[in-house]
Amino acid sequence: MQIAYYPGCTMKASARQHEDAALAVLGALGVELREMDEWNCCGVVHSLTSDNLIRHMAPVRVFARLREQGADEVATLCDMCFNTLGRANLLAQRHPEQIAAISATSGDDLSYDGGADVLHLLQVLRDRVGFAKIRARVRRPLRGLSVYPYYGCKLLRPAEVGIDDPETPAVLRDLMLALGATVVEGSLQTQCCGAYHVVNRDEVVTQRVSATTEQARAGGAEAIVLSCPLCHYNFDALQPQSGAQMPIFYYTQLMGIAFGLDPDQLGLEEQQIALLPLLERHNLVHAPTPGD
Amino acid sequence: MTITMRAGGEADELLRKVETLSGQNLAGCYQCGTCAASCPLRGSMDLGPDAIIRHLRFGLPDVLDRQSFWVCVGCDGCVERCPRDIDIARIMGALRQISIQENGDHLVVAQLPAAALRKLPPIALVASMRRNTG
Amino acid sequence: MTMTEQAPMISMELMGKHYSVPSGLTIMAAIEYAGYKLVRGAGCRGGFCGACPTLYRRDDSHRIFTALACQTLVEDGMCLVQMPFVPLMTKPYELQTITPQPNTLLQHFPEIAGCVACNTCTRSCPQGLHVMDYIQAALRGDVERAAMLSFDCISCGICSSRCPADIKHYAVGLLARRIYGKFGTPLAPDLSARVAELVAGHYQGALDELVAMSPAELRARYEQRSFEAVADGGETHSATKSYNSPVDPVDFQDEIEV
Amino acid sequence: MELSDGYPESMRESIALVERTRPARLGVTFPAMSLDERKTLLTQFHPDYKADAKRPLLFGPSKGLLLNHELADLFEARPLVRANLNLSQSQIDSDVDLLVIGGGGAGTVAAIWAVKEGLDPSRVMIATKLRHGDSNSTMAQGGIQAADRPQDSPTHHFLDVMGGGHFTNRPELVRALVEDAPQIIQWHEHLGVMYDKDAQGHFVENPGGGTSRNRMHSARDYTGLEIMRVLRDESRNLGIPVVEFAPAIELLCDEHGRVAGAVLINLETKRYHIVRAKATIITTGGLGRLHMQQYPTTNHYGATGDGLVLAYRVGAELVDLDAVQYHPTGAAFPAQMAGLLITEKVRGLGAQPVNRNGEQFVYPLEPRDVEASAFIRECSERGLGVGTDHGINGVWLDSPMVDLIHGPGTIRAALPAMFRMYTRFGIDMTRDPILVYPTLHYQNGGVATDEHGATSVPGLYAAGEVMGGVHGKNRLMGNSLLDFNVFGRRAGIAAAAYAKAGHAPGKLSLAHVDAYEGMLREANIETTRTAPRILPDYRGKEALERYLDIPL
Repeated sequence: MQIAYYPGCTMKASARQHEDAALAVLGALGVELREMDEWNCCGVVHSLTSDNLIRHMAPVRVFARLREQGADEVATLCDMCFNTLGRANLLAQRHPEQIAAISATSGDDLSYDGGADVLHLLQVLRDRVGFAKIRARVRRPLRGLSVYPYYGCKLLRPAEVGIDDPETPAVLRDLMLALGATVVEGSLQTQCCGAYHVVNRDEVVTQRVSATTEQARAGGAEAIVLSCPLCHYNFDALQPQSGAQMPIFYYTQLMGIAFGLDPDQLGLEEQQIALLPLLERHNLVHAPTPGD
Repeated sequence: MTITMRAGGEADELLRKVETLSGQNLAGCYQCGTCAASCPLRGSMDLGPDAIIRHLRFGLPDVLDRQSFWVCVGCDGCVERCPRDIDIARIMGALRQISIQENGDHLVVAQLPAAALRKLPPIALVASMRRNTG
Repeated sequence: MTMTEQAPMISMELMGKHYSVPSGLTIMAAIEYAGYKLVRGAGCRGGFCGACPTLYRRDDSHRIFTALACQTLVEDGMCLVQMPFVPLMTKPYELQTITPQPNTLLQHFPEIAGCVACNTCTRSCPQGLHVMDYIQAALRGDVERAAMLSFDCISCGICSSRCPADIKHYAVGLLARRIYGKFGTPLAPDLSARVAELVAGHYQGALDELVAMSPAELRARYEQRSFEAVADGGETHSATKSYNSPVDPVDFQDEIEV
Repeated sequence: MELSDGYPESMRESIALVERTRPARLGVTFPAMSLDERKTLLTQFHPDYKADAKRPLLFGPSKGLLLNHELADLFEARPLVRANLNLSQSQIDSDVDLLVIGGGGAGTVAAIWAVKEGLDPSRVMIATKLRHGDSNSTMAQGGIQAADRPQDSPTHHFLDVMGGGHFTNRPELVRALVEDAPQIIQWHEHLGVMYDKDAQGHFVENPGGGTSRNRMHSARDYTGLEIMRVLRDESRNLGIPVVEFAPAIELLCDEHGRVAGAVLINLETKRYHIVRAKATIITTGGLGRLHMQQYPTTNHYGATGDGLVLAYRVGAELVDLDAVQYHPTGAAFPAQMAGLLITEKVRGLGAQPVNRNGEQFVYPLEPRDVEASAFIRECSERGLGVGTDHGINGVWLDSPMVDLIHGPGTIRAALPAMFRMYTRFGIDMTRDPILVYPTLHYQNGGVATDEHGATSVPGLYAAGEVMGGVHGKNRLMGNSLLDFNVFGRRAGIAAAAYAKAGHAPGKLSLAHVDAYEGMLREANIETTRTAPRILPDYRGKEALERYLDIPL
């Protein structure tokens, strides 16, 4: 299986471990992501006001380039990119006149009809590969590892863009169960982490992160598993400010562990909060022997 | 009997602007408070989303001086749950944009500390600039 | 030049005034023909220094066009002005103390996060560079691509003057190239060996001898030189092996068609 | 004029001949000349040997030096300021340790090294006529020489330089040039200059005219631009103040005859600005814009030889100024490009010069003066040049050979500036040859200095193109970028040491201006000309005919 791939900026910066792990895991599943030749930042957030067309130019340009490069669907790992591209798709379908205006202003040909499919990697895994196949690929089940799936906002809302039920999502739970992990759930799984406030209002983020990790801990979880690179940064970098140290995994990293892949491919050391001690406790990676 | 509760003058102008930019009809809100109850960032706001709508409709002063619409990140939790199908995130977006147009940027990029910039995911900065600057 | 004297006259509007000038002149030559003595707005006069950025309109388009005055022919009906320069301020940095990280460019130029991908910079670049793409590469920390795509930049600043996000493109490209030049390519192995030899005084004696030689002795030595290209039977160092070749050459096709 | 892909039909006929002979020429190179053949050719055809083009300098320390009339005019001209200018303490606008006059390559390197040598950056000043970096340095395309490969050595480099200069060079300067070269490249590497390298880090090194080894380091064909913009960035980051659009119009001395700063002029307000400095470095570049013998030039707008006349007025000696370099390959077509530089790298990559009939007539990589003379001979005596309708004849440079030899895409990758420039005027140099003719390129000689850039006048240093001696009567390709780095650095270090040694200037004086006017009178030179020239004048004669100099 081969799918065009739009990484988004953060997969090349703070979330490189997610991309590394994803490519390794997909390799094991026979899926090839082919990165677009030339791409630009999607703009990260959907412009919410009616008169701000220039802010739609970035995602529309991504689609125009995708089409130029001969693709009709594109996969992404980043929840922000997924959401922004998905909402731009809706805009193109519902307001072709706005796309025409954007195209005319830009001086480039940005005509786009909203017809390309945007796939989140979790959709690829669930709907194309299938969790049954993933379960069959597991070599080292995550037995005994108790995780709290965290969805945040962009994977789920608005419902017309989201990949799962906005109130009671199941995709991460089902994936974790397929890997053999124990799942702890709670009411804060789908609540916002504070997002970009990390730039200059990080107390908002710290408060959200602290409440969520506390709920996870109280439910018996040892780790949080998530998808969004902004959530990941917030939980990993700001959690220590609230005194907690719960490991934060990308689901791709846990898939790689369960698949028995070389941990070096999974960027396990690139987090602020260490992942290896927990994995070692559950014998999911080989503990380094002294003098090694 | 119809009771129209609308302020005149500047406040009315603000309401009209918000409605135009957001594409939402604020009169549709029946003030059930579901949005405020759903909002994960309500604790950091100085006025709940329902109250923002109320203040706008009643033409109460100083709505643009509030912090709430800067706190809202558009997570769409309230939007999903609003029984009146009002896109509250767009109302907040409209207020941000009006404020930026009137008072300038809400974020001074040049003053962000280098240490933070060294680590931040690019998406955090891009999103923050898109929401806080013109 | 005889050609310009015979050339048909055309009309150009310079800073709001009409002038009749011979066709076939560059914009810069036309401005001088009209009687201006340039102080700002002229530098190398050969397309390398970026001193002559020019904005103009034409009656067949609503757009503003951009050009280097020394590299562009004046057209009938052109309405133009020269930009003296585009202000630039950057925070000082010490390249030696930089440890390249994915965010290094973002850290020095956080405003690149404001890029809306409008591509105005690319359209305005008189060098035909993919400016927006190198800013996007910078945003995601791809220093090599930013360096390669920006390499032919002459810092005229037109992109920066047109950018809705007020990005200092040419400064971003410069830092990307310096980081790539310093950290992105291996140090030249032969060079450090030769410098070590020189520091150790390896060539002192031979050079002392040459400096002391009479012109006649030198001529004799000179005539005896062996030539590498001949001795080696051809080129050993081909430019096509260049590590620093443009990954995405400028699309000149548009310019040829004009 | 009907053009087909950029060329008129008349030229297309000759291009067809070039195409016809091309397959047979591949791999067959015209033989190089012996030293005697070179000499004969030069004396017959090089513009420096043209009988009535020169006159001797009539006064001063270099009296008798033969100069082109255009250059002699510069010396036989009156100063722009009078000796009675008020120079009292209260009139001093800037008081610095080091004044660098000229913001091109040499000046920037000198300022950086003066700071590295311990001067406080805020006590250094770069004053420049145009913008910082607007200079011939920026326009240098082809490369920079340094003998850094195992099969090369500084001694090979030394011989090449001496031979290129017809053994007239000052050997101790040449020694400094070749000995420092590898360290300069290493410094650039350290600063992040993006030289062309292969995957292992080896530089891509090509031959140049008159070189026996491949030692031309390049950065595409924007070598000078790349070096200059990095140096400018480095100097800005060090916090060295730069005053733009403020050329020096006269040097200042103190009562001991030491140079002690300069009078600058703000080109926009015309307000003068007095700078007192413990040490002064002249890095004003060359003189192409004087258009010797009416030749077009490759030089930038400000290359009017100002530094030569400033230095001469305080008593500095001049050397080798009788020789001027005409670059063999200036663009001869189209008219809008006339005189612009076609980098020697084009020949370094294998393009052959051929005449109207598509025949080779000279070894492609002779030293520049020899190569240029051969082009002039082909177009004059032999009558085998290619005519254009703007009156310039030229010879073909068979550029499509580059891609044939090195593979398709080489021109675009290795010569983007050339390719871009021709494309702008409708010519595709990967498909068609380009027409070239010699163009005024380089000053060769200049202010005489020792190997540390010190002139014969205390407190005054010179570096870069304005300085003479290192290239003798003819510079080789790739040695000017090297020259401004080597001697900019040396002058910066030496001047910083001089300034630190406590040479606080005494009372400022312009007595040398009076003395110079006296020498003019004694030599019976009566003129209204003034110097320095500052900028050439290209205003249209129709406009000037109606020019009124009215007060505003």
